[in-house]
Amino acid sequence: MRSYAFFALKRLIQLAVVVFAGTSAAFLVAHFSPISPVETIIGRVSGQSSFSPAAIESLRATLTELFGFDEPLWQQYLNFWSRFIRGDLGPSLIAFPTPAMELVMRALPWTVGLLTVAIVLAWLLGNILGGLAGYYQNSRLLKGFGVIAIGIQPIPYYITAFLMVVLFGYIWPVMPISGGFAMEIRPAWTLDFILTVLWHALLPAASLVLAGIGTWFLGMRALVSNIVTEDYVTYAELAGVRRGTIVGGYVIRNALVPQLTALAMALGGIFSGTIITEQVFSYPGLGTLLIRAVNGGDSGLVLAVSCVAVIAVAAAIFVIDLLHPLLDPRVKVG
Amino acid sequence: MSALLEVDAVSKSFPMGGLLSREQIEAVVDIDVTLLQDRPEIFTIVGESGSGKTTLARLILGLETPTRGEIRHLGQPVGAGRFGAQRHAFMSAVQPVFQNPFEAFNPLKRVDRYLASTARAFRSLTRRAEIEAAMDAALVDVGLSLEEIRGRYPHELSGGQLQRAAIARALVCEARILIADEPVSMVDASLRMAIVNLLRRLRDDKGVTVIYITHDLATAYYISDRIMIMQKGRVVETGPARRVLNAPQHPYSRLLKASVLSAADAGQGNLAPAQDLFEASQEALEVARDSRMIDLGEGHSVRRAG
Amino acid sequence: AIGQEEGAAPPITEFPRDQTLILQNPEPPATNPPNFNIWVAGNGAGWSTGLHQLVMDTLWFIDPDEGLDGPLYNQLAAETWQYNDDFTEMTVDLREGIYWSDGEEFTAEDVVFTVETQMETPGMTWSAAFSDVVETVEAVDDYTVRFTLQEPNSRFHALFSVRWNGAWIMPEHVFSEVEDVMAFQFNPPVGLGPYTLHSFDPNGYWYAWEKREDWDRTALAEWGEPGPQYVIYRSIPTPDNRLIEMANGNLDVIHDLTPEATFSIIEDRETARGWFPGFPYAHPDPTLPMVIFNTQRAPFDDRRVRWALALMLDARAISMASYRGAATLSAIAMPPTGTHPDDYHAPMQDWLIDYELDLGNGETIQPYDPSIGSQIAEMVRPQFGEDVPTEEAAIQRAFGFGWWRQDLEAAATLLEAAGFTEGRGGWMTPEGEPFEFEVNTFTDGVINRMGTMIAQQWTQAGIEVTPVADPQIFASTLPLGDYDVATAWSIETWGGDPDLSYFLDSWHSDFVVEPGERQPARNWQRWSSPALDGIIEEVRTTEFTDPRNLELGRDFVRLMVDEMPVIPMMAYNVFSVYDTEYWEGFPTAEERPYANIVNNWANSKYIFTQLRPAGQTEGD
Amino acid sequence: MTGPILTVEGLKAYYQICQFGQHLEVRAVDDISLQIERGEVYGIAGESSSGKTSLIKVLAAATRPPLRVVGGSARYDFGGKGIDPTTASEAEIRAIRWRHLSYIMQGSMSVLNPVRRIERTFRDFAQRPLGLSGAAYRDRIEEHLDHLRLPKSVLRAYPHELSGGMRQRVTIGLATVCRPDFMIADEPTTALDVVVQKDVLSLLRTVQQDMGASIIFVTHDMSVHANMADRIGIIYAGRLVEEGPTRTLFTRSRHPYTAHLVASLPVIGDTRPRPALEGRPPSLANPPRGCRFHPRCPLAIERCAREVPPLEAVGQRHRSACWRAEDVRPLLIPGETGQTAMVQA
Amino acid sequence: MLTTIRDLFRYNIEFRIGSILVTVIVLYSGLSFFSPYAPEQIYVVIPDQPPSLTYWFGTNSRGQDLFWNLSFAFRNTLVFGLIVAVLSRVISIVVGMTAGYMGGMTDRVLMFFNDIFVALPIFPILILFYFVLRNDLDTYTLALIMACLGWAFDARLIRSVALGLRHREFTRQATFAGMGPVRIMVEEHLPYVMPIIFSTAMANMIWSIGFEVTLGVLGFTNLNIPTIGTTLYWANSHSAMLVGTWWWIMIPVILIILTFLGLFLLAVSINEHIDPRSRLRRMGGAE
Ligand SMILES: Nc1ncnc2c1ncn2[C@@H]1O[C@H](COP(=O)(O)OP(=O)(O)OP(=O)(O)O)[C@@H](O)[C@H]1O
Ligand SMILES: Nc1ncnc2c1ncn2[C@@H]1O[C@H](COP(=O)(O)OP(=O)(O)OP(=O)(O)O)[C@@H](O)[C@H]1O
Ligand SMILES: [Mg+2]
Ligand SMILES: [Mg+2]
Ligand code: NI
Repeated sequence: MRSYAFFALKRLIQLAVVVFAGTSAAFLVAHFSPISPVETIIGRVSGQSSFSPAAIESLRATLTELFGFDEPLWQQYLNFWSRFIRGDLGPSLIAFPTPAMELVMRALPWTVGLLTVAIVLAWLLGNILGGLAGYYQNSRLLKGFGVIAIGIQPIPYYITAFLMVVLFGYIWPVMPISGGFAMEIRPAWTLDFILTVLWHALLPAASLVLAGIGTWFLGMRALVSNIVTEDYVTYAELAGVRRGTIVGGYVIRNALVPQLTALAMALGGIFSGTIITEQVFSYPGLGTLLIRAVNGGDSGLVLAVSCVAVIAVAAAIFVIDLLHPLLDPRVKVG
Repeated sequence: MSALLEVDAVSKSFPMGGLLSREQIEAVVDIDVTLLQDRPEIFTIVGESGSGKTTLARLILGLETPTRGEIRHLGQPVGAGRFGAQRHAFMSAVQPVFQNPFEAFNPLKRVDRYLASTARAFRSLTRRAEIEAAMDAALVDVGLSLEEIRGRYPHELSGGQLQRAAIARALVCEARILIADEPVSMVDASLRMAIVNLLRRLRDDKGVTVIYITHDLATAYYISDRIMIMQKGRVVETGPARRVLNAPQHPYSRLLKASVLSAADAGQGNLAPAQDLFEASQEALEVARDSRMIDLGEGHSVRRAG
Repeated sequence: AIGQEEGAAPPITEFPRDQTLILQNPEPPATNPPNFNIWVAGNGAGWSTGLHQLVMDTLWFIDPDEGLDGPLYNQLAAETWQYNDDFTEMTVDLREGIYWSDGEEFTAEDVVFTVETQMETPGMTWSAAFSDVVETVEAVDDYTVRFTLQEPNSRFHALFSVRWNGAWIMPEHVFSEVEDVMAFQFNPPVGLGPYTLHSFDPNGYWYAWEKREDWDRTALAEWGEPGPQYVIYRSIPTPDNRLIEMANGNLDVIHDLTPEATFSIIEDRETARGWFPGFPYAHPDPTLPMVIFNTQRAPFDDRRVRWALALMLDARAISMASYRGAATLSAIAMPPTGTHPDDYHAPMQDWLIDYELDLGNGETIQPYDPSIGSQIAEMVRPQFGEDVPTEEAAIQRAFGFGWWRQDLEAAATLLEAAGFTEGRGGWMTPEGEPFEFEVNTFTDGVINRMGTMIAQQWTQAGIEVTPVADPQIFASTLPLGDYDVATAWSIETWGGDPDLSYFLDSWHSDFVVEPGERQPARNWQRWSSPALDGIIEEVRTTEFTDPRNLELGRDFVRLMVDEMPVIPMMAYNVFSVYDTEYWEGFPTAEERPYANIVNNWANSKYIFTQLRPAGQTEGD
Repeated sequence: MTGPILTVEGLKAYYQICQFGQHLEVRAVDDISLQIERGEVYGIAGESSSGKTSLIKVLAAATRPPLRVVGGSARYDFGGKGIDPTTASEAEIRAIRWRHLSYIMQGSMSVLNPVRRIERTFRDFAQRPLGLSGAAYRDRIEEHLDHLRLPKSVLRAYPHELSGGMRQRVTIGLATVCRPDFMIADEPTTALDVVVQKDVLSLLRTVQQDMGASIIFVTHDMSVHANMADRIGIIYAGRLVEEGPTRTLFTRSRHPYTAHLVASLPVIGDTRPRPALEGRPPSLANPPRGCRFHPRCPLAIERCAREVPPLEAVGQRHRSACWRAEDVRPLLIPGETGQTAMVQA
Repeated sequence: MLTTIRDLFRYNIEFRIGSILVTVIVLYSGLSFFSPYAPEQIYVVIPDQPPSLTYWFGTNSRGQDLFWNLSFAFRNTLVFGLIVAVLSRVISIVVGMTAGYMGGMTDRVLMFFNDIFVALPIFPILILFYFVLRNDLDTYTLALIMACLGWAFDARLIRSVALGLRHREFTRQATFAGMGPVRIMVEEHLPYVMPIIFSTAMANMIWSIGFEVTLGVLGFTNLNIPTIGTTLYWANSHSAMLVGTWWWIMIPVILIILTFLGLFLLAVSINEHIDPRSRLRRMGGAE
């Protein structure tokens, strides 16, 4: 047990260093962006009414000072870290002075909720079907599914999502195609609200599942078709062990470790999926926030979103590393 | 008579668990072996599973560094520097032969490339013809020829051929010492003799010293000059093979010998375990810490308490 | 009517479809949805979420179209602005009997507070605008405000005159209680408009507003009772989803669609229509998409080069490529929208027809072609048939009054006069290098298509031109002068008034900066001319409503034709589509062009007073 | 309950491969007939790749493509219920597995699911055929482990936490816990050290005797056969070349291949040189005509290359397939040091 | 080599279909060199024509002949995907195999960097590059950037295989045959890693093309370069699906599916071929 604790500690330090490096990269990225939040705001304020050039100049000076852009970069970097340590990621610049973290936290549950459910669902379905397909290699149904999976896999996610919208929103309009919940229903922990959230999440989730399932299916099928040739599987079959037990406890269970690692990465890398999902389904979440932040040159917000991303992936790696010895009894701690 | 290889009070322990953990496995404890230069021999190591035979072989090959003690080849410490020139010289003289002939060759690659590579690396041969000549010579030594091997994949050769090719590879660089870790345990009865006979011939004809690690006491008796019996990392008995095996002194050696199934009483179903010897050897193991080797003469020594 | 206070029991309300108007908010979802403090620059509050259309109010509105009774509305002000003779003082009489949505009365104190607070607080939206101009502001009595200005300024009222947006009045009784005005979220907002916040999406995708019970105590009541009980603004970033939502009856007004999608929904859906009843459907904004030359860079500092490039263009192809023919062309630097066709385009038609261009080698040509509009109408007729107007007047309104005729020979002559030579591989600069440049354009939409087509035409005429889709065109490219040629606009007008101050003042040579420095909005072409300065300076001393302004405007137009620092192309036509299944009474081009249908403008509030549930108008 | 428990007649099982347009048959089991009595331990010996495992697979009803039974039959007789593993349906086979027929597979490390504790594996394998549950089941398992001299704690262990000997015992435990009538064991002791090997074998033998079960087991270690088997069958290149009681085979072999196997066995205390068999094992895809051993046989005559020798009785329960069965003499008689009898050419 | 391909082609139906598909797609993208229209030209043909004998793939709302336009798009996208896949494979092979083979400190250091790369927020970085480079962000530069960001996870996979190989006997045999670490990694271990490389290369191509499409659809890409991403971008900004010009979207999608189907089949058959044992199993013969 002590050695496990020590192992966990080492991993934790590694986690911290990865977060540090990733966040620093994010900081640089955010700060080398050529888009200036000051100009974004000025554009917005002055673009639509008659502002004199002089007024614009003084607004520019005010905002530059307000955002701390008059300080040198290294100073800003130090400031960032001293704040970061205190758990503060600083203000958003296009929603000044609201803390960037507040905006992130508002969007995060939606992204995490939708994507976690969708990715886990895709993972489960893909792995179960892939496991079955790897095991029952002669099943026509599963073979057919394999062909479909190979076909779906390369379709860009945007298309999958978009076709869903066209199909269930336009041609056969049965599903809501935008928003996270119905307008009539106020957000609260009521049954109605939960139902409407689920109803609205159905289509985006289905599109994500559809997009992800092929990859998991194929990966699992490949893994399993190696595992079925293992002696312990053959042996269990010869012992007349129940099929279900063999597929679940012998075949899929042994293929699980690499698939779990990949799942962690997929969960950590939630962001690439979220942007398109939110775009296509007008779904709330971090993706829109990130695009807004990038477009507005809001380095504070880009940084906050990126930090969440970095921490998510690093934490996912961390958790998987911690789980690995527990999942695979052969792995030695150390 | 100068020493070819000296294993000088070598111990190896592996940590268990994490870095903080104090637990250690003593895989090899205080082993002394000396092989002489002008007396090629087959030196056999036997012992139960996990008694440290493989670890000792790896130590000698310089694949592990001893926790204590030193191993010298021709007076030079072994295992200094991973890719240095000294290591290179060492490798050209001390070569391993592996347990499973099918595993020892990459199943996706042709067999002859290992021989060619050895010739190029340790014999400093560059011309194709020279290399092939060296390969062929080594293969002929083991009863094969380059013609049989050339361009073949491992699965296209029989286990016996492969194991011979593996030995030939070790011979290409004119190795003086072969370290064969259970070279016949994966090989069937009819091939087994072919390999064992080959080892014997190499000693006799080519003056190669063989460190032969095995579970099979019968083949040990059949070919070896000296034997060393190990139990849980320690040597319990060592000496001239026949003398030791004819009259083992240590309880564990006796247990080993008693456990050898013999065809002599074929059909009698003589499988009764030697319970008394087993217990005696367990007792000997318990006091191993406070024991030492007692010389019985003619190089035969045995571990005794006290 | 409740805001989003924490802890309030969540009532499950519904929005009866026949009492609810649903509009598209073209802004992306608000960055900071619960923030309604519109007076703080860049705090992430949404603007056209209904906030500035339904809740905010200020002194005057100037409509880009005809208006209910004229484009100028006295909103919170009882009458128009009153300046003293040297424009150093402006006095405003306020309406009486106007109440904030929380029941407080609106008084001059609110106006004074608005101006003073913002002057004191840098970082607020109109802070700089006020502190640069205003000396003092005082409430003469409860219903009179007097501004004393630092310098003479004949356009000070413009800050309080909404074309799209303006300085909104703050509720003094709310904000005076607030410690940090900048951080104050103003949730729920207290406003002078006839609606209050009902509920909103915490993620900023939609905002629902409910009609005030005391809507008649607001300034808008002057023009009638707003029809819808509920108004919902929805942010729908993808054009396809807008179309789908309207097709499914979940959206009454779309701010903007692609031309193709517009044609498709109008064909498919009985009740959907655009500004024009038929082709080209789109509403022309008082914004003028154009080719902008960076006149600080050679050879675009040469008028002859600019004119040559203009003559290389085929407006018909550009119209077809950008708007599928649905463009309202304008050869002059004035958007053909609102009252401008009557003020400028029609009266100046003859001048344009007669306009002679000196080619530099003694020859002159008359480049203007008044028949371009009808030519385009003929081109689209096979596809749209009867929807395409046939009378000349209608064609002029829809397709424009005409444009420059493509004349490659004349262009060549001009280029040669400017020292260019035509080689085998195309045009060479006077320095002997290939004439090549980039055209920065939008990343999508009609302006992108226009820019791509223009670049292509120049390429075909022997210049190596690459279009660049540039997402930062307004944010950095144009202000920094980091471009050769761009397609965007530097001219935006009131639309409902011939006065040009809306954009023209910023064109004064005083504001033109050195290359590499940041040019203040809107003289993106960095063009300066003594003649122009003369016009601007005279505008500054002419009262807004003075007819002299129209003359000055026409002078400006003539100067622009001569100098061609930008090539005006067309109106910025917005494919707003509205659906009359649930609501009727929207402004239309043919019958009642009383307001800009583009619903993110604060001016669109007047539409609500005209809306009635569908079917009821006949019934009554 | 009389008569053989297993009767194999003319069994042929080939690996049939058809790919790249080429058809190929590996005749791994070629016309094998044998009978196994109740309570008998039948050993099968033979070179590597001679088809031992293939035969075992057929008998264990574990034939999977490309291995196909192409002829002959096998028949188990479990208390009147006859069943042919080569033709029986999946359901019929399942019904007898582990209750009547169990299998100890080659390789002890790889036959246990590495991520399942031994306890779970036991439950997977044994609970259903035993038809027990709860305490009764637990008692039965623990009693059985006791019998195998395994501590109860192994139940909580993962396979990799056990030593090779322990694992092999667990495998034997798995195969015997349901007290089957017939057990099939493929090289159950290969790669164990001699002490452990003997231990495991004696265990297997004890269990077998307790239960009165029959065992068919494969190994190429002749000394194991000598001590385990009641009867031994020798397979060479897919064919049964000799069969007889253990003692007979070791002392009076009537087949040159068997004679060679016995002779090559080194013995402690005996230093006489042991000859190795020359030549390569034959390819089963393209086996030699006639007697398959003839290319390597010191006794081969011209007839051997032409005609396949039938497996004929040469003594009591002793059959041999050699044209010159009469001429075969043991090369070395184990245990009888110094006595040499060379093969007459 | 040639005979191998011929055999594969003759006897392996997967290889046959796969190579035909891939060849057709490659030839098709090669046709772009003979296109009568430059890819950035618009309104050169009648817009919105459905697929017909004149316009095989139809024409789009920008007045481009999709047959020719998509040939450019496919060329660019395939080249892009290949560059990313190849470069990132190179990095992940080097890192993964070195870490796996060398073990110890090297392993730890490499995996540490690996974890950082896994954790980097790719999307903001890509967008930043887009904003900084803008029109200089051509296919190759983007591919380079993507390759630098897309290797880390696969390096982990490769490492885990290499770790297993490190303790195989033939590795030691190779060491004592005087092969250096590089040779061992390249000659001994690489073939084992090959199936992973193939499958991850495919996944990587799908990933990078998916990213290209994402960036394209969002407009964060050089829109002058015809790629699948920009094709979808333009289709999107002309509401292609809703106004009925479905071919603008569906044809590229079908082509992508066919491409990857072809690649997938090729990978499957080549993987099988790399292992001489399975080749033998197919051809027949003793093991
Ligand atoms: N790298 C290692 N790390 C930790 N423990 C090790 C390592 N290598 C060997 N051991 C342990 O050292 C002991 C000796 O192992 P070794 O392989 O040398 O035995 P052996 O005599 O060769 O056994 P066998 O007969 O089974 O081959 C064993 O308990 C083993 O678990
Ligand atoms: N899946 C297979 N496909 C083709 N040939 C096979 C297959 N499995 C085994 N063979 C071949 O069948 C023959 C018999 O193999 P089998 O495994 O039965 O031999 P064995 O006597 O058990 O050998 P060992 O002692 O090595 O276990 C061999 O020639 C082998 O190459
Ligand atoms: Mg060992
Ligand atoms: Mg076998
Ligand atoms: Ni607008």
